[in-house]
Amino acid sequence: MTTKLLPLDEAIRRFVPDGASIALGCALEPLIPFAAGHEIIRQGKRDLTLIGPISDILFDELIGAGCVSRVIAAWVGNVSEGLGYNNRRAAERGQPHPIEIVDHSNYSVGLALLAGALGVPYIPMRSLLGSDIARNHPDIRPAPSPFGSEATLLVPALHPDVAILHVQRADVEGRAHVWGGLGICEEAALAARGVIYTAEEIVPAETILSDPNRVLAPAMKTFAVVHVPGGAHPSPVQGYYNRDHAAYAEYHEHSRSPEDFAAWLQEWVLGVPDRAAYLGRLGAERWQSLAAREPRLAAPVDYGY
Amino acid sequence: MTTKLLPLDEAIRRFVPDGASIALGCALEPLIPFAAGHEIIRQGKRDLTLIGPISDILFDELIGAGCVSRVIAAWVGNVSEGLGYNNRRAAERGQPHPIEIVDHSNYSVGLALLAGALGVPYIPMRSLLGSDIARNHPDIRPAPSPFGSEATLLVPALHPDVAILHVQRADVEGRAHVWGGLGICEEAALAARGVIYTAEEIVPAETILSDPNRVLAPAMKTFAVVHVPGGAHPSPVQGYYNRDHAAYAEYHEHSRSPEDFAAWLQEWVLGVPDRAAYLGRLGAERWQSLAAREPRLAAPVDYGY
Amino acid sequence: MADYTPQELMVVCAAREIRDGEVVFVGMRLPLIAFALAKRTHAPEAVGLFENGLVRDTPSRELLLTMGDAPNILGAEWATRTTALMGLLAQGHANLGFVGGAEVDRFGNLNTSYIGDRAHPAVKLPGSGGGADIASLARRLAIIMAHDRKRFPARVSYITSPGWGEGGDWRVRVGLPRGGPAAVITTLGVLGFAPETHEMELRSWHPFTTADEVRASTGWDLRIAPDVRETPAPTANELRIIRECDPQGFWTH
Amino acid sequence: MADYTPQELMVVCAAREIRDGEVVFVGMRLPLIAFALAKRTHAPEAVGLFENGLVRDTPSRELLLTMGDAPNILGAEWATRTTALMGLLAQGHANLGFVGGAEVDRFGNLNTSYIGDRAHPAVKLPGSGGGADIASLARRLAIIMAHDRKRFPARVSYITSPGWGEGGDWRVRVGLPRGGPAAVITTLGVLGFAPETHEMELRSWHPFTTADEVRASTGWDLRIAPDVRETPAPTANELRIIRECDPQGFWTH
Repeated sequence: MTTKLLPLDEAIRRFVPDGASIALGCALEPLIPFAAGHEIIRQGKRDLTLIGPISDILFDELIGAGCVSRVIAAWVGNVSEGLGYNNRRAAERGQPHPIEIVDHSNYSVGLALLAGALGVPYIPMRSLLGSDIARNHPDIRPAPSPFGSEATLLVPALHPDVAILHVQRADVEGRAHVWGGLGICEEAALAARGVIYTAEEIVPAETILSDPNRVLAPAMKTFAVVHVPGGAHPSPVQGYYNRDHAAYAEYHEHSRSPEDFAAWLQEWVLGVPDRAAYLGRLGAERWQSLAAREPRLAAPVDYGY
Repeated sequence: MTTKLLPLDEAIRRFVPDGASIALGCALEPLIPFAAGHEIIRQGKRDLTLIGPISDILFDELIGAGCVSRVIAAWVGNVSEGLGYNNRRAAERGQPHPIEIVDHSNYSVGLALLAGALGVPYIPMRSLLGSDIARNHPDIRPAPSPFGSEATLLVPALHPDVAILHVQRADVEGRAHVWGGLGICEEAALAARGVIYTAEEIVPAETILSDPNRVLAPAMKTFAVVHVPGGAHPSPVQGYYNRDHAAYAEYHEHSRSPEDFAAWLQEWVLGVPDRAAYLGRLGAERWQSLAAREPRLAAPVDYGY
Repeated sequence: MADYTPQELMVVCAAREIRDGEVVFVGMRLPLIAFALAKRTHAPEAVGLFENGLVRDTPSRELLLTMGDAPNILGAEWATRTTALMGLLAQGHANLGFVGGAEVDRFGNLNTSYIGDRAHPAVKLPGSGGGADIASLARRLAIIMAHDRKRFPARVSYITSPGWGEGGDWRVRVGLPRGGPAAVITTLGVLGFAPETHEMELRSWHPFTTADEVRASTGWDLRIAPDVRETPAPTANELRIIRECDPQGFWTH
Repeated sequence: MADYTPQELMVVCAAREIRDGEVVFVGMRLPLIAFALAKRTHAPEAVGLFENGLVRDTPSRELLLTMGDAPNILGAEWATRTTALMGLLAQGHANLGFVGGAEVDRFGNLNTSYIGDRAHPAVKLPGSGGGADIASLARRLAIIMAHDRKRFPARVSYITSPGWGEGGDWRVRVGLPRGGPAAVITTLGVLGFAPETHEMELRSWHPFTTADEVRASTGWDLRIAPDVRETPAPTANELRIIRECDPQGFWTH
């Protein structure tokens, strides 16, 4: 079995070309692959399509950095602080350049990826009827159900070029264990042409194979596995570290103007070569203050016979 | 929180009325709720609709006992031995009485229950095109996709009146942990109006809550939880006991004729009051020979923070 | 001056919308505290749903800034995929759902997407999240709003989360399977909807304001319910629980 | 007399259909052993799919009587829902799939449902299981059959698992996204399908029989492939591995 373990910069270089569609932030507030997103910014990727549910500030950062031409999402902003200033500037004034916005709800974007995962062309839903999300959507179309003739909206399948998912642990063969709030991670992994996992820990294959029900997706879907401890900061990773709420407030403050944001980007993204340097800038004290302190182990499960 | 723990006979009496549609054998070969099926036979239920993927011999037993008027399934027989004689007699000669057969594939019956679970009226699929399963199906209908106009078959949602699922462990509040081959257990639990769990072990709620990703479905879907150790024999339960292959061969032998089957039914179902007596008749030596011998624990998972 | 904040009273009003044993789509911010308050007072059997895939029958041990914070996952009774969780909502399992918005109109339609023209918005708002799904599919909807004329236009410029549409039987006409707004809990009062027309009407004004001030803060000629009254103030016990849940007042100050 | 059984040779022929690195929908019985044989000989990187929701990149440690036996779950790389697993098949991830049947016809259509009239069948067979999905959605299909005139009618009475239908471009016409039968591995030989017409043709007869006997055991005038030959016998190594996998000969005797 050939290893899929790569350094982050090489994984992004190889599997995130300009113009790619990327699913990110699929677990909603936790497990957001900030380290991977920052590497995308450092490599100056352009014309990306971002796909996600509630993406929190990573989408705002990528938009502000000029990497994005289209957003297919249910929500873009700062979950604990409110609006995203870069998202606003792009949508309201075309700064740094205009973006196309394809609005979804969490259910409709999840169903679009589920349809992709199931290999079906669309899924009919009864949500969003009468909404302007449906009325303005370029792909969702109304159609009565041939069974019972109730109104439905047909949500066509989405197939991201790549899903980037942060996970607790993975093996070098391309399998990952993820736990906690799962959001649409599984749908994204299975619908995407391939997955880049950034993992807190790289573990032996036996560790992953010891619990096949916990594996997110099969290795055939994996492009690359990258070891990035702390790769989700400031978002939380269950069992590893908590959400750095202050970082979201600081980002909110420091993204009010394009100049503020440029300075923030220089300090936290462009001015640091990698995640280790980022965590160094964050400072050991602050980083340790976020660490999980009270272990709460899942009850044992026996796969023996 | 009120307990949902009931004795098996009371759970079947209250939640499996004559004429009910029941999802059974949803994990395919493992975790088949034989004890619950045998109680259904003892209570002389009639006019049931059975829903399942590959149901192995439990469906054949229920059909031979005269409990069934309709079967919605992908496969009915004896997985390690071949045909099911009771299923043959009912379909070929109307013995003990005729049954309506609604043929599915494993994917189509899974999608029908998934549609029910998602609260959508149907799911369009590209399997079974050109097959006589689709041509003869009372509910599945062809329709081109409005996106790209490829041919699809629309599989309408199924909502069983009750799903009966055997699991490794459950709490009295109605939540279960199940692991191993899952088949369509989750889809059935979520699509059904309610679930009866038969469990190898009843554990404290804290045990179940310690691993929320392992929980099959929320308690709001649970009708009853029943403690039935050995309740899946002769099918296997990962971590507890192995498949009793010989029992399937014996059943095959002893169901060749209606007379053979009547004797088998008397010995193993009608002639035993409950699962404890059934296991007693099986004999301690045989039962112990099936027990899992080599524990293989899943790697620890920490939900702490 | 009252010894509690408008947000604290809003939490109390939101909690009072939760009936014991109900399945509640909780969402974010004030409803998180309202769910905890209801569980610890009149609705111990209430169950909470969260769009990231969680079902909880106990409130989290700590204040949540997001539904995905670690304390909300620990002790959940189910942590599943968003699509599976939303399937419960789509099947009709949620008796009550909470949503907030930037704008709400006379028929309870919510805008959390665009202020002004969608192509060139004056303000780009974050969007639906799960709000539009909750508004479409929950059996009853409770809306949480700051109350001023700007946020209460006669008609929202963009319907993110469908309320009663144009009023009357609009939801039936567009094919929504059920639901509709039942209450709008604001910084100034609690509003409901008239039975047939489904037009918003004032049910109660908060103790620190008046019916006239509520009407003056609303962008259309707001109707008054026949049984309009002052909002009952929070009890000492309710305030104690709220302040235990949010000691720093992150959401309630 | 050969020092191996027809079933052992069928396992060898089935294993030879598996190319290294391919994703194989394994199914039941002989293909379970063929997958293990291929993994231990020429296709160490092959991956196996099972309709109960399993993905394995190693064969199970013990003989399986069903895909759900405990040894097949232990060490799986993924144990998921049947719908999620079948989604991989529907997306086109399965390079090769195996199915068996009670009847196969001239165009590789399989019947595992009804012998005779569906309303009053002479024999009610178990049905599709996942077979019809594999036949519909895998990129290549390999069919495993006992070979006699009864099992090889010119036209099956019921198409459970679609092959090439009426031949030619039938699969395209009915809208199947891909696939079609590539090989029929029987107790007497290995058959393929002619490029354009997709009519079944004899590719090789097993060493213990003849082309004429195969034709005599087939319910229509079976065509012979231009490059027809004798099936290469199993190697000693192949037989050793098969007998390690199935020491009692449960599936191979």
